Amino acid sequence: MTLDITNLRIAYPHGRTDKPAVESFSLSVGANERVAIVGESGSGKSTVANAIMGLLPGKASVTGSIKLDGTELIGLPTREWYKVRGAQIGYVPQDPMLSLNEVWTIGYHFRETIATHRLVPHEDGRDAWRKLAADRLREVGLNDAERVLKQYPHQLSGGMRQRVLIALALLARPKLIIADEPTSALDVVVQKQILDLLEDLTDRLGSSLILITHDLGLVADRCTRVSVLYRGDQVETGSIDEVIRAPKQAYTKHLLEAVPKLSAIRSRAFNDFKDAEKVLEIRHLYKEYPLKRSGWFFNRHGASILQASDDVNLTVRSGECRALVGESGSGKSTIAKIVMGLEKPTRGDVIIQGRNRWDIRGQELDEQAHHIQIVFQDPYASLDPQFTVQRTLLEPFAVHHRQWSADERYERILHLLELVGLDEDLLGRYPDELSGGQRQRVAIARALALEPEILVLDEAVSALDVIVRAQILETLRDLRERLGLSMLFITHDLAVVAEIADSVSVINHGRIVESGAVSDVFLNPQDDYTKELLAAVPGRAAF
Amino acid sequence: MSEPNVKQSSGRKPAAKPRKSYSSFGQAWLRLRVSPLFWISVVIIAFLLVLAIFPSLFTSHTPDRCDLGDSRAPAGGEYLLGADLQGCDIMANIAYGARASLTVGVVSSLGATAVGVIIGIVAAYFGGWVDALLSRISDVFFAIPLILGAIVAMQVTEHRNVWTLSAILIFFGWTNTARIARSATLEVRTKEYIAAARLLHVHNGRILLTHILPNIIAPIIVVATIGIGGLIAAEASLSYLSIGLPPNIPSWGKAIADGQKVLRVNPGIMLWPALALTLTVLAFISLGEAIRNAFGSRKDSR
Amino acid sequence: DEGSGSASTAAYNPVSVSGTAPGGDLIPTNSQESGKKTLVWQLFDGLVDVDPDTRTVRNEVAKSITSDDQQTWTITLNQDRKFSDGTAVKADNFIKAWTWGADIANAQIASGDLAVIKGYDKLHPSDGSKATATEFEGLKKVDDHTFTVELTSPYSSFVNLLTSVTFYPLPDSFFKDPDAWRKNPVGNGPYKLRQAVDEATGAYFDLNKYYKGNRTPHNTGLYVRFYTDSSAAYQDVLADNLDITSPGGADLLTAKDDFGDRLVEPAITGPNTTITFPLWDDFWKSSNGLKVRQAISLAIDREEIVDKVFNGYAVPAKDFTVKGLNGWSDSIKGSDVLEFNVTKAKALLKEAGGYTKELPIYYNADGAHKQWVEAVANQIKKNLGINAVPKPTTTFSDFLQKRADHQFTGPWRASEIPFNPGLDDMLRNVYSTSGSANSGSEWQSDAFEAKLKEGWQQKDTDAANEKFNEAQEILFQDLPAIPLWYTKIPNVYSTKVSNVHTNVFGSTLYLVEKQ
Amino acid sequence: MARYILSRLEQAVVVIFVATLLLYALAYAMPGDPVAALAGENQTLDAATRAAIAAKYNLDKPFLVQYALYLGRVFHGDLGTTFAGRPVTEVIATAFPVTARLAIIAIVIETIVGVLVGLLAGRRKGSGFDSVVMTITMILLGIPSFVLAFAVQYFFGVKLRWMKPTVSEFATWGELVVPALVLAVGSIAFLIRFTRSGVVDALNSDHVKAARARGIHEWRIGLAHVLRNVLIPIVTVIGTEFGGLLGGAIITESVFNIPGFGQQVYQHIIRGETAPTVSLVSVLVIIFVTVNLLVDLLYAVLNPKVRYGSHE
Ligand SMILES: Nc1ncnc2c1ncn2[C@@H]1O[C@H](COP(=O)(O)OP(=O)(O)OP(=O)(O)O)[C@@H](O)[C@H]1O
Ligand SMILES: Nc1ncnc2c1ncn2[C@@H]1O[C@H](COP(=O)(O)OP(=O)(O)OP(=O)(O)O)[C@@H](O)[C@H]1O
Ligand SMILES: [Mg+2]
Ligand SMILES: [Mg+2]
Repeated sequence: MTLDITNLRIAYPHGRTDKPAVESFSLSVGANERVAIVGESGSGKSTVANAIMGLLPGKASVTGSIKLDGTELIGLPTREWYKVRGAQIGYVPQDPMLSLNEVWTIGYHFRETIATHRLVPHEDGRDAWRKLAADRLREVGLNDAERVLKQYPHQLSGGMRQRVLIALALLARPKLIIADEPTSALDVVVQKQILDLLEDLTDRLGSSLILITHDLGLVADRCTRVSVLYRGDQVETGSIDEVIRAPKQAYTKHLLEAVPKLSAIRSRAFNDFKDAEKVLEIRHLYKEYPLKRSGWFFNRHGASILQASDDVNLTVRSGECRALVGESGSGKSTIAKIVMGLEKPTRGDVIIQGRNRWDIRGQELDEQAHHIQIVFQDPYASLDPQFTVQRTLLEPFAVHHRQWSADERYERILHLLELVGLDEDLLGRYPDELSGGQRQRVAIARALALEPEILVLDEAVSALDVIVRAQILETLRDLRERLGLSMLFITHDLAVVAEIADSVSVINHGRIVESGAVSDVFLNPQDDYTKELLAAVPGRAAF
Repeated sequence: MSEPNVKQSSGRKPAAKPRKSYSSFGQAWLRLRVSPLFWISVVIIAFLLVLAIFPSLFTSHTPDRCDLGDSRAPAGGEYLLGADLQGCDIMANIAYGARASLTVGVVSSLGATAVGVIIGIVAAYFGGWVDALLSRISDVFFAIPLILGAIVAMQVTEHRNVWTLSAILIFFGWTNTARIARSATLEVRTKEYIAAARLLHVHNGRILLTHILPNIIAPIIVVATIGIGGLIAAEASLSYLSIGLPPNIPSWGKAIADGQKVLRVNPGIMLWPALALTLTVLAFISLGEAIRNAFGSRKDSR
Repeated sequence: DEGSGSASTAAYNPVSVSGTAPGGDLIPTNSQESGKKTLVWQLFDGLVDVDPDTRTVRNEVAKSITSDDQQTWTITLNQDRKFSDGTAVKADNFIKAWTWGADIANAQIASGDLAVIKGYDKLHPSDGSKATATEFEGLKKVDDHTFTVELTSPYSSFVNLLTSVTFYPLPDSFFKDPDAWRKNPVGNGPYKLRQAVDEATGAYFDLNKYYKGNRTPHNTGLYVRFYTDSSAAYQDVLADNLDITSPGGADLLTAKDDFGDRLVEPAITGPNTTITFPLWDDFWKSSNGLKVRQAISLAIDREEIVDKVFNGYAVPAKDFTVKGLNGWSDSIKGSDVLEFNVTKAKALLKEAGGYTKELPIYYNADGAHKQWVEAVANQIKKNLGINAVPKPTTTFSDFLQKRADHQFTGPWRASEIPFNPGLDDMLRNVYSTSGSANSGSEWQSDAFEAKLKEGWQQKDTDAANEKFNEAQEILFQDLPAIPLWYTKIPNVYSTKVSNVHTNVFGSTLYLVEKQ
Repeated sequence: MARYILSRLEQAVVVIFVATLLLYALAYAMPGDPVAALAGENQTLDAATRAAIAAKYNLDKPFLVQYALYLGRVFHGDLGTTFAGRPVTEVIATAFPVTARLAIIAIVIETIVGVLVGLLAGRRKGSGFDSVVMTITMILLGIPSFVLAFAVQYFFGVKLRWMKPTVSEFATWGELVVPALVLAVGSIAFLIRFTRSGVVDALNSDHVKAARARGIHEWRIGLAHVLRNVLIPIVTVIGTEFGGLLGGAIITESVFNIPGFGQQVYQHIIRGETAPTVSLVSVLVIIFVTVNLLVDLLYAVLNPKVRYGSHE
């Protein structure tokens, strides 16, 4: 199998700028190859992936050539696409949250894909697909496959959905796999499992892989070749050895320098927050989700209950940045939602600045917005599709700083953009016209707008390239120093933890298994799970 | 807030030149301005408005000057479109009837939509007892079919005119929109961006107006603009049942109901006002389609 | 019970005819409304009825009806008449039926017809209190087949009045259990009900095998199908899906073209359409009011409306009764006010000092009156410059209520129907204080009443009619109502039937033949 | 869920109660003297008879007394008698099935045609098919139903004789197809447009894009990922249209002479028969409340988020 992309140029119409999103992009991928596309957030990586799949929005204009085994894909009629998509090319979309149909169970997604590509022979009976689906789910680390098949997308965690999408893409064992940030929501252990799988597929079955990622360690470990994008231009392309170990272009060098390192801990000074005031306290928190089997009208309550949070105790002190790490699906987002009051706990208390969360009402609730803000795990779903970036960012001011003039507000927005490294040009765009990383940064900017005292970040930097990420971490650190910002930082990226967090709690199956200062936990892990986690961090060899 | 001192990746100075930030509605307008469908419908509607405001520009006759001797006179000659059974000028009926028909159609559709949307959104957004109460109230009205309700209410009404008729049509007609708005809101309110807005403590009114409404407006516009034609036709149905507007207020509905009786012999008497009605329906539906596209084009453009 | 099989060997193939739901039981004294009458006419035979050919009153159940003083009448019955349940029709069946009908406790709608009989006020006190008698003082049984009727005053038209359904007999079974009878009515007419009337769809009639009268059916039965929209019935006849109907409204415009030969016009015209004035109103009671009324009447071009709105199925009115009655005259003194004369009209209006207010013309929108009321209003507007405005009430009941409450400030539409072929019937019913269907205008004239009384004392019909027409002269002088035209309601019929007639005083359906 | 249904049923009782009160008040306020109208065109009643008849139907009593008497009777299972002397229960028993048949045919046609054509048009937005469908629906939406009914009756019933111009007393399923079609035309056009609009939006969603990337066929995407997702608003619309169908049946029933419920309701309104009117319309109220409840329950079936969310 070979994929040949030559001179690809893709442009989205935008009022003022007619700079294309991707320009003169060329790449060829042969059998058994694992090619990485890396680059700045918004540089056009997803755009290239979409172009290969023929899934660009209608308004985008495409020129150049994309050939799959000699067949030109640009302008391929729909009928022909059926033979390509899913069968020959498997695609893992970047946004796991909206890429599953909310009204169907995960099982349905599998069944339909299996039926479409006739992956199980008819003779095997009506339920044969279930076995295949379950197998594939286990392959991606969803060991509770039977349960997952019966669940609806909204009942899964971000990482679980991402894995469901990976399993779906690999279902037909396609010759070419295009994975757009497939592990952005996955902890290192699971990430490793997935990458092993992908590697195995390319090695054993002769498939090829195009991996879009910002994790250079991962690229160095797993890929054979790499292409670097910067603002739509392909600045460098070549083998791993050439590009990663001996970069020629300034941008690539810059990129490599910015890679956060676990070893940063050693060189960092840690503040001690023992005496600081507790701004956020979670006490004996339990959250249970009943695992129902869905009937048509009546949901038969099965005996089983999913313990998403199991006696969670957690404290964030003033000025502290506490990281929360743990396996995908271990209950991190659940805690975040409960802290924000979006979910009711089954039992337990959340105390914010000395007040019980559910005692805060009226005027106080209004002020609450200044106290605590969140960046959701899925940036796209948390942006109103009808709002331009400018409106999204203006909204907090329209509510809380009404006395400000339009000029003041605008200046404030520009400042926020600056903080998250976004261009003023994006102000007029809608969420669906942004790249994944751009969306995430808009969400961060919004959360910072009111200068909250506590910030909950749920995988808030997962979609960002290392340079932008470094800038944002810098911003957060700065805010903490100047304004005493306290953070609950949910992430699976241990390097990020090392870089920004003061203390860390490790969660596994809804329980906090280990908690302490980052240096203590990372350098001297006690719990088995923590040890496993640390061992799985990719790119150790390279950096 | 003091200016944070952050390392800046680019040396660009924040230029304080606020650009106009358009609301969803403002943005929709920007897109509308370039929609041909929109302008076609606007031209037709403008024409209808002129017709309604200055009917005398279009005919030398008035609808109350009728000469039975000219009963069912053919088109052309003295009567541009012919004369009806009473010998009244059909063109005059249409021109002078435009005012009542358009008013009834537009006012009652707008009214019903406004009431329906408010009640539907509020019910779904707040849920709980508010939803129960509002939904049950709408059940009460929903249970009484529009035409039935109008039949009874029109009889009770002392002064029948376009306003009372519109009020009655609104009174019994808002529930459809309410239910559609409610179901759409139920869908939207679970979205994370609503949660995000709540966490910013955007107050409920603003959330309803800026987040929920623009995201459910597309189906509502379909319902509302189709409703304009439907309600003009409802007036015709009431006229057919002889409980529409009083005889001295000319309306298309009456003209159609009267003309229907002689449809087999003189189809023109009914067809002309029916054509006016169809044109109106067409214009408003096109307008709705254009507006819907403007709102929906967030997704449409993909 | 006995089926109809023995009466006819032919297969049941009923003549279908349009009707309207009766909306009530079929007790004759309760049946004044035309939908009901169509059914009651099939189900019952009266003492007398109107011969469809000669249009004169002929005997049916009665063998003879005689009187010397026009006040006490002796009625002898034919002895061979039976109800469809096989019981004989006797004097008691009439006496008891009339007594029952007059009793206020039974609240019979048409009981007013019985007021001519002595003793009615005891059975039916006008103040609404309970009856003070159980017997009808004026009714005396002589033997099983003879009884006498004493009237309150001489009334030579009594025989005409007896054609009314109010005077039909009721079988003994009715008095045993009126409710059971209501569900399954039994009469003495040419037909009997095949099954209970279905208010929503219609009524099937079988032949009454005991029937012995003049109206022996030429067919195997009837199906009266109920319609709410007369034009649906018209379409059905066009498509041979129904046998007979009376077109109304706009269907009249095409009836001749659509049916050609299969259309019969009545010999006696139907209702006299008028606009009637509220004479309780000071202005309309005044002499200027009279002049305005005359001006309005002169300003209406009846010919044109008859032509354009009714497509000729009406005749411009010449008097207050209807054309075709014995004694009808088109040249009663004062009837020139019914001519179309704009000059004279304008002069009269001027004499009256003009009329500047709005002139409402009331009508009920649930009947087919809109077109002509608008035409009349348009003509008044055009010819007199008076701002005449049609004012519909939604329903007839609303119309009646508003009229009764004196809420009308201008004329209203009315169609005055003759119930029998007597020239005096409409005059008495509509314009006399002794009538039961008063026009509502509250017009009263002693001279008019005296003329009628004079007429009723005559034994000779022609002499009586002369008096009645003199009474009409008084009506023309005061003009409480403006007669407009006599409606001619034709019948149209399908290709499956023949020998179709039309008669406003009774049913001619028994004559219809069906292949 | 069972508790939810139970509480909804409790609320339904209140709704029916309030609706009957409202209706009774409206019907009571209707002007006119129904007793006088009983006498027909040319006959006025004397006051004594009038009063006697009015007393028989409680028409002489004040509003609240009438309503209380009415309710009392209803609680004893007596829905009243019409002026014609028929028990209202009997009217319901004979007329309701007819209109139910009519409405069921109409709703089935409407659902199938409306959803299918709407889906196809939405899928091919901007195509020739789409334009033709959109134009036709616009015209259909501009034609009052009675005009269409009359035209269909004349052309197919009288001119071409493809059908009988009216429906027989039995109002069989077959006979009701054409009237039902006429009745549903406006709703069909509306549903087509509504479905199309939802389909156009849904086609652009991310999960559709993802499904396409998996190679799912367009027809399956149309059904499972587009239609299935816009089903909630469509079900809502079909539920609401059901009301319009029963209400609009008045005119259709009159033109095709269908012995249906709408006619009965209309006739009793026109005759000013308060109690029977209210009883009859209450049947409609009960139906709508039931339909509404079903629609709301369907939401839960159709939308797992509602099913598993806080809404239970
Ligand atoms: N539908 C669209 N309409 C207009 N512009 C778009 C659209 N989609 C993406 N863009 C723009 O095109 C550029 C490239 O976007 P793309 O999604 O390919 O970036 P990316 O490299 O995948 O970034 P990330 O790592 O943040 O996901 C970005 O500047 C983005 O704002
Ligand atoms: N609404 C729900 N109904 C049922 N189960 C749920 C629901 N929401 C979450 N869960 C389950 O709760 C568990 C924890 O989910 P959560 O989203 O908190 O995980 P997470 O730690 O954030 O994972 P990730 O890193 O993948 O985002 C998962 O097993 C998930 O399936
Ligand atoms: Mg991307
Ligand atoms: Mg999560």
